Amino acid sequence: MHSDRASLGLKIAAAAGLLFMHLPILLIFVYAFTTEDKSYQWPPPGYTLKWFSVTWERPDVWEALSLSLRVAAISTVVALVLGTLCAAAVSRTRFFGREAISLLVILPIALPGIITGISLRSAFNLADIPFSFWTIVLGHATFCVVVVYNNAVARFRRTSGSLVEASMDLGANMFQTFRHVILPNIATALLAGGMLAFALSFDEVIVTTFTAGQQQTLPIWMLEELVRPRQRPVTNVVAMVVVLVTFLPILGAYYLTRGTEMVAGQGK
Amino acid sequence: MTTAIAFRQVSRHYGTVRAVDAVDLEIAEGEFFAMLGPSGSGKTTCLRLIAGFERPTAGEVEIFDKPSGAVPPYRRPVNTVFQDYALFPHLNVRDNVAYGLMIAGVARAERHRAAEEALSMVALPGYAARKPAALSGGQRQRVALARALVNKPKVLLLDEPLGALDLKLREQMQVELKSLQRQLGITFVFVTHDQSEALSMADRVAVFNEGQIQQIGCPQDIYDRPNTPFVADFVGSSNVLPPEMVERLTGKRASASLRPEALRLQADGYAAQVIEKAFLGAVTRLTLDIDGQKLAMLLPKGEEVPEKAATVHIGWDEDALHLMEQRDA
Amino acid sequence: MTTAIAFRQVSRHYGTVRAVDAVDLEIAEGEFFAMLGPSGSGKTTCLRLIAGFERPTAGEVEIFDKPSGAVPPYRRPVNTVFQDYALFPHLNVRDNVAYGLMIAGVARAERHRAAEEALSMVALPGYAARKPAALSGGQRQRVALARALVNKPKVLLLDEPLGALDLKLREQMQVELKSLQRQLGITFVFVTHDQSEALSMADRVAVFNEGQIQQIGCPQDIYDRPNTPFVADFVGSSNVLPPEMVERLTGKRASASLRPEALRLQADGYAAQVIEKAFLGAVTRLTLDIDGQKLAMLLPKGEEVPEKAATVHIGWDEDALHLMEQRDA
Amino acid sequence: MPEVAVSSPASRGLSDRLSDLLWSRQGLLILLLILPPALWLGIIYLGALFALLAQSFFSIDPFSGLINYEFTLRTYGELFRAANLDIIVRTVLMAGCVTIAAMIVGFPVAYYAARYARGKWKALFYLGVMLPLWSSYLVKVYSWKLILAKEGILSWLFETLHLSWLLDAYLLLPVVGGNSLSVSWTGTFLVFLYVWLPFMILPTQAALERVPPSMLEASGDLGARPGQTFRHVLLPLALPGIVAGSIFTFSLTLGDYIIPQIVGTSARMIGQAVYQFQGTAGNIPLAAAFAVVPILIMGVYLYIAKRMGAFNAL
Amino acid sequence: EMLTAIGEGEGQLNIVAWPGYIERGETAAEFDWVTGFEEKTSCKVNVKTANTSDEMVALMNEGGFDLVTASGDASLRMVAGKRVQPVNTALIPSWDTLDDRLKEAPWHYVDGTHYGVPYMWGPNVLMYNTEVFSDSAPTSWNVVFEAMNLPDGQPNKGRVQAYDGPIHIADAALYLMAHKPELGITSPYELNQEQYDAALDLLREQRKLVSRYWHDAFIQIDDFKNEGMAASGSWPFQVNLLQGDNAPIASVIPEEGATGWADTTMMHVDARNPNCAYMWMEHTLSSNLMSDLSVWFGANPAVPAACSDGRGMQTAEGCTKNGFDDFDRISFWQTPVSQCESQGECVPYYRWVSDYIGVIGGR
Ligand SMILES: Nc1ncnc2c1ncn2[C@@H]1O[C@H](COP(=O)(O)OP(=O)(O)OP(=O)(O)O)[C@@H](O)[C@H]1O
Ligand SMILES: Nc1ncnc2c1ncn2[C@@H]1O[C@H](COP(=O)(O)OP(=O)(O)OP(=O)(O)O)[C@@H](O)[C@H]1O
Ligand SMILES: [Mg+2]
Ligand SMILES: [Mg+2]
Repeated sequence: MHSDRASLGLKIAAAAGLLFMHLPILLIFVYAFTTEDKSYQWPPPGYTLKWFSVTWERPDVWEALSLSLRVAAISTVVALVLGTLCAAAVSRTRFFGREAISLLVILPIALPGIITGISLRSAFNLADIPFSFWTIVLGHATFCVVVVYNNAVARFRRTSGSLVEASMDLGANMFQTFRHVILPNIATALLAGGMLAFALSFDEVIVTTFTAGQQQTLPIWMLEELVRPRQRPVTNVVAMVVVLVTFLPILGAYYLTRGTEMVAGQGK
Repeated sequence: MTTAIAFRQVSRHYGTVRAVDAVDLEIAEGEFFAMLGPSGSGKTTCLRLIAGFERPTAGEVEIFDKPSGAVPPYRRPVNTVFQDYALFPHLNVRDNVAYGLMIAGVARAERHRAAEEALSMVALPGYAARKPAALSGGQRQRVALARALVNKPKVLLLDEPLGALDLKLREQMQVELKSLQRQLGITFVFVTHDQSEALSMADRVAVFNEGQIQQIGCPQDIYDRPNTPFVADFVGSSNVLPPEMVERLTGKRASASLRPEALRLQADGYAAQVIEKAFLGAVTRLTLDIDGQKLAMLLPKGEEVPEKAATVHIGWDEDALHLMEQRDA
Repeated sequence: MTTAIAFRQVSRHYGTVRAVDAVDLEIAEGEFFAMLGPSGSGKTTCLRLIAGFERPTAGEVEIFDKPSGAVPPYRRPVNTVFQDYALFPHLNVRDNVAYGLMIAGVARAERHRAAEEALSMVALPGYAARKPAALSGGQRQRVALARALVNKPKVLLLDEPLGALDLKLREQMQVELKSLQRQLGITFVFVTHDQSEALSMADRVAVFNEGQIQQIGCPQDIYDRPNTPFVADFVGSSNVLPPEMVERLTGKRASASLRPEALRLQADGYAAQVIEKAFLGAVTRLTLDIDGQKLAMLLPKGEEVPEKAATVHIGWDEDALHLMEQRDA
Repeated sequence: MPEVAVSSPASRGLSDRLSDLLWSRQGLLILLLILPPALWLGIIYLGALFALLAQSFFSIDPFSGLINYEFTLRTYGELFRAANLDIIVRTVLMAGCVTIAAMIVGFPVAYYAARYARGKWKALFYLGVMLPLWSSYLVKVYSWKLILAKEGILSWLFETLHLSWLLDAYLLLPVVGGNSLSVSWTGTFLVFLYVWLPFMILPTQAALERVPPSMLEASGDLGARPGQTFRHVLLPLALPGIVAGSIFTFSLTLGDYIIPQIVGTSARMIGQAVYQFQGTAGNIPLAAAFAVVPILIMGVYLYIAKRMGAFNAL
Repeated sequence: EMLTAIGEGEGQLNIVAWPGYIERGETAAEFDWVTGFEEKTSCKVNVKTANTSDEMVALMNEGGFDLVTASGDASLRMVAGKRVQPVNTALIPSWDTLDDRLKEAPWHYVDGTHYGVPYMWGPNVLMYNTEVFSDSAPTSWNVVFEAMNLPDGQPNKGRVQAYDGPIHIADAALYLMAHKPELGITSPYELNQEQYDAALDLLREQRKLVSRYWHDAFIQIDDFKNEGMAASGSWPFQVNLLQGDNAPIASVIPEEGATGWADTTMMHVDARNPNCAYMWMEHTLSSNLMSDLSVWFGANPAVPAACSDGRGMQTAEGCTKNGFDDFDRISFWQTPVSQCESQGECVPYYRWVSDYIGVIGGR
């Protein structure tokens, strides 16, 4: 049946769905070029490129961007480590509480972010932990673990256990096996998971609002900027640049993971 | 003669499942040893106990007369060819084969040379740069073999290595494996559920059923003198005659096995009715009914094939009827 | 005799891959028809063309003398037993079997009764409530069969249905399938790469290679009078003698096939050297070297088995040497 | 042949010895693997969660806004006031509608991407779903405000097409209508749907991709028309993926406080209530009690999802 | 505990403030009263804006700030909650320049102790669209409370807004004070159950007119531009900004009077930068701040001289326009408490909070 053609109705529905997802983004792009800076007016009264240079010269953009990048990078690393460990443990054995662990991992993303945020904030207050870079990371890593975990656990499930045994059989100890067999085989899954985690962290507002104290990550900066506009198109420029800059990595990750899906699949 | 592998009352239970149950076994160095048995009879578990992926719940596996209890897989002089090959998908054929040597710290040039050598041993030179995904089943199997052989293990474990190949390729690989084993003098422990494979290749065969060894012996013994009805039935689909019938024929009350090829048309023999016939190429298999008992008979090519529902008269040599000890199968 | 299925110069190409290439074929109603061939020879593609999952790129598939071009799969009087069974994992065995009836709008009670009946036909009563995941391979295969049979199709397509079963179960299922087919009178189109399976079960066999039919005929014909070296080699591993050798023996220049079981020890025969021997139970297979040409020979049980490297003298009946038309294999 | 002793007493590296230890004590290995994530999630996350929940049993001094650390159920009593129940019902309804709509809108996209798109098209669909995920949530929400405003793009579009009467007629409808789309429930709903749609498509597509094509062929072979195949085979098999997606859409809607604040009728949703009680009102006990509501709802939801095998499809 | 001498500045200062209250020239370059302070004292000013009084209280309860510009409905709560500390007026040289009407105002002067320095005050004006009202200013709050046709012939339904904070109940009470004298309301912040219920009823009627409550000054500005809003209670701040954008907007204090805010700079009990805090408090009184802010925000300075002495942009007429002389027509925000002065038992603020959420939710 896969060789059949899709029906016209399906094609239209799918195209409409995609269109629905993209028109507002196009709008963001358009407003990055508008000449009107106080409010948004449709259609834009004129077009200009000046907001790009304005954005370039705004130190607060760079500060927020740099904070966001650092937070996302560190959170992703933490999530990669925790998620991989968890996936390894859960997929390799049937131990007591395995179910509980997988539920626990899913919980931070299954419960609304505001709950995670408030819980962490009140916990920080109770424990007298001042807000800092690390409190943001703490929040982000918590909900990023699940993305890495899901990707890794699926790959672990597909990578047959006999690969590990084959490696040990050929004389590699646990660490060598991890280095030479497990890691290369889950690498692309981790990459995909890591990318998602990074994206999730990079765009997070809800939890961050509660764990950031006075610092501004890029989304918080945007919230501030959107509500109290100085130069509204600047936020659009930032949003647009983020989309464009991430375009290639997303595509790259897609081709990377797709290629290895097939290789990993050969283990029957 | 050195004993390469010995099982001393080895059991491996999973909860209530007795995958391997009080098995005693000795495999001599240099032997080609086959483990034969139906699916789920514990063959793979035995191999895994030898390789060290599983630990016995009772008993002891000895490797070259030393207890292996605490020895991890990566320190056993044993290599495995896995049922699903377990080739590393991220490494090319050369690196797959050289993996064990890399781990052992052999220099790059040296191990590449050894890998090439092993590959030509399995008739796969020129495939070194391919990824496993680009190989056919038979080729993968041979890479898995080369990967194990390159480490010059003392014992090579093979878990149904030919299971996925088609008949033609399988027969060809059987011959190759056998001659490789002779040439290298390595102990082979070979798991299969295909009786003709076990019989044709092994020096000795252990027939497994439900975690226990039913019989150990050379192929001829297993085939001609099965210990139990299970062995008789499983190895070569022998006819198993029930004790009542045997009593009528010989006076002794015991089950007996009777090979289909031992039956022949014989004018003064027992009357039997043909209920099914199947042309198998070299022979024709008849299914006969003799006093309510079904018997299989192989008619060599050239003899005239009776029609379905016809009555034929059959007989067999006295000594073809092999009496068995009574044991549950 | 009605023609159930006819291929008229049917081709199915995928880009440059000629999966099926200008095939002509007629299958009579009520026939047990086997498609035999190595992996990738186009057998499955032929079945899919009949079932309607694929459309020919050229030619026409006729079903009961009607062109089937525009008929979707769900309107063809044809059911398929898939190679991987394709049981619906979310339905239990009963609902799987009753699926076709449910689609046809048969009332619940009625279709459950029919499902139970079909299940007992394949010897699986009492499994109705299980999910497919809880069945063994052989059981799944039988459920797939019941699921197809319950719809009383006019033609049943079976794609290597016994491929995953072990020998014992396979033989048993072969007998069952065969008797089921007789009993129901349904046309069976059976795909396999196991020659003994095809020979033992089918009324007629088509041997495929690279998308083309090499030979169609009854099992005896295929086995004894192969048209091409490919068929000779593939079906029963015949010895194929090269034209030069045949010329020396008979004077005619053509390839010829010679069955391993047609060879016999004969004091005044050709001298040959034993290079390999394998005990197969009922027979022993010798690999001989005769003037640099390898020949396989089956030695029946009872004859004395020569040692390796010994020289033996062999011969064969004149008519065992079957000359073939020259064609690329 | 290198002589490999069965157990060589020769000196070995640290990693070797550690490896031996881990091999002989598999339990230890698992423990080491599970310990860091369990500590992180179990202590930091669950700990924080319980700390929050514990506060729901305190109360707040109505005048100074300071927490009175004494056990009381008064806060829960407040939770059950009609105004608060309204908030809960309203939010759950919205989350349900958004989830269902996301299934309906997302399914064709996922289905097409999984079953028909090949090669370049497949990559395009992938990008098409991932890019919105990567573009700033806030900016997207604001761009919707522009689209939906009374003098926004949609009105402009309707006007250009001379269809303003249609929009006006719709806005006159009770409940879903309003002064303009951006201050109506329809607007809130649309923005939610838009923002969470990729979270529905991704798992649905993954689940659809896992359905072997032979299942669909088998169904067709047994006489089922494409529609029947969809209903009886494809949908049940893809369901875990859809349920997994719905966990996201449902939970995200349940807890969001930014969207209803920017687009909507000002009537509170749970997220806003929690945010307001916590942040602007400083009434942490009531915020905590409110937080219990989505936790309970998601608990039930997760339980059902788990029974349907959705966790494996997340 | 009260500081007795000002020492070296700590280098920074964290302030919670209303939006628009502390500008450093980002929005409009000419409005800057921070840069000078930072240069002079080396105290770097960090501002956290809060949109409602409740949010301010919550932020102060949480801590981490030195100062807050608290309105009357927040200040007493913080005093009672011991979140703010008494201020030593002796350390503020310009204290005497303060408006006498504010020096001992009850929202920061408790039991003979000063808990802050008055900052800025102003009315909650009725903002309206001049095109809709064809330049004849509305005279009563009824345009936002009662269903009617506006001068442009269209109904007001859907075209008015109200403040998204519980304190808006007081606006309703103020309206009732004028239109239902039989209820006997004397202060819109001190309502007994009956008066309170009447106010809520009025607000429920208003709910039918309001399509969205305003919560954030800038969102309200957007709404007046893009959503076709006609009238709403608002701050002069929004009026100024909209007029600055040439929007057809004006404002008025209607005949019923208006609620209003009078803000006080208060200092957190645990302020980490007390020296900078005192310097800032002095700065608020003595610099261009009062004057410029009163222009910027449309409010009145706590230092009367700032209206006329030219230290900033404000002029005497400007102050008059901002309602400097209307002090008595304004009911300043206070926190409603249950033991109220005018009558025995009043509905306390926490009830206001939850009931107002209910009203907005349509209950
Ligand atoms: N990890 C396990 N947990 C529980 N039972 C197991 C486990 N591994 C094997 N078994 C059970 O032990 C029995 C023997 O399994 P084993 O794999 O050794 O069979 P086998 O002879 O290799 O069969 P096959 O020919 O199918 O590979 C089976 O019943 C199997 O279900
Ligand atoms: N969808 C497809 N696209 C491209 N090539 C295909 C496709 N389907 C089949 N082929 C090719 O067509 C040829 C015949 O395939 P087919 O599946 O019919 O073989 P088969 O005889 O059934 O083999 P097997 O015994 O391995 O199942 C193969 O070379 C295969 O790679
Ligand atoms: Mg096995
Ligand atoms: Mg096939």
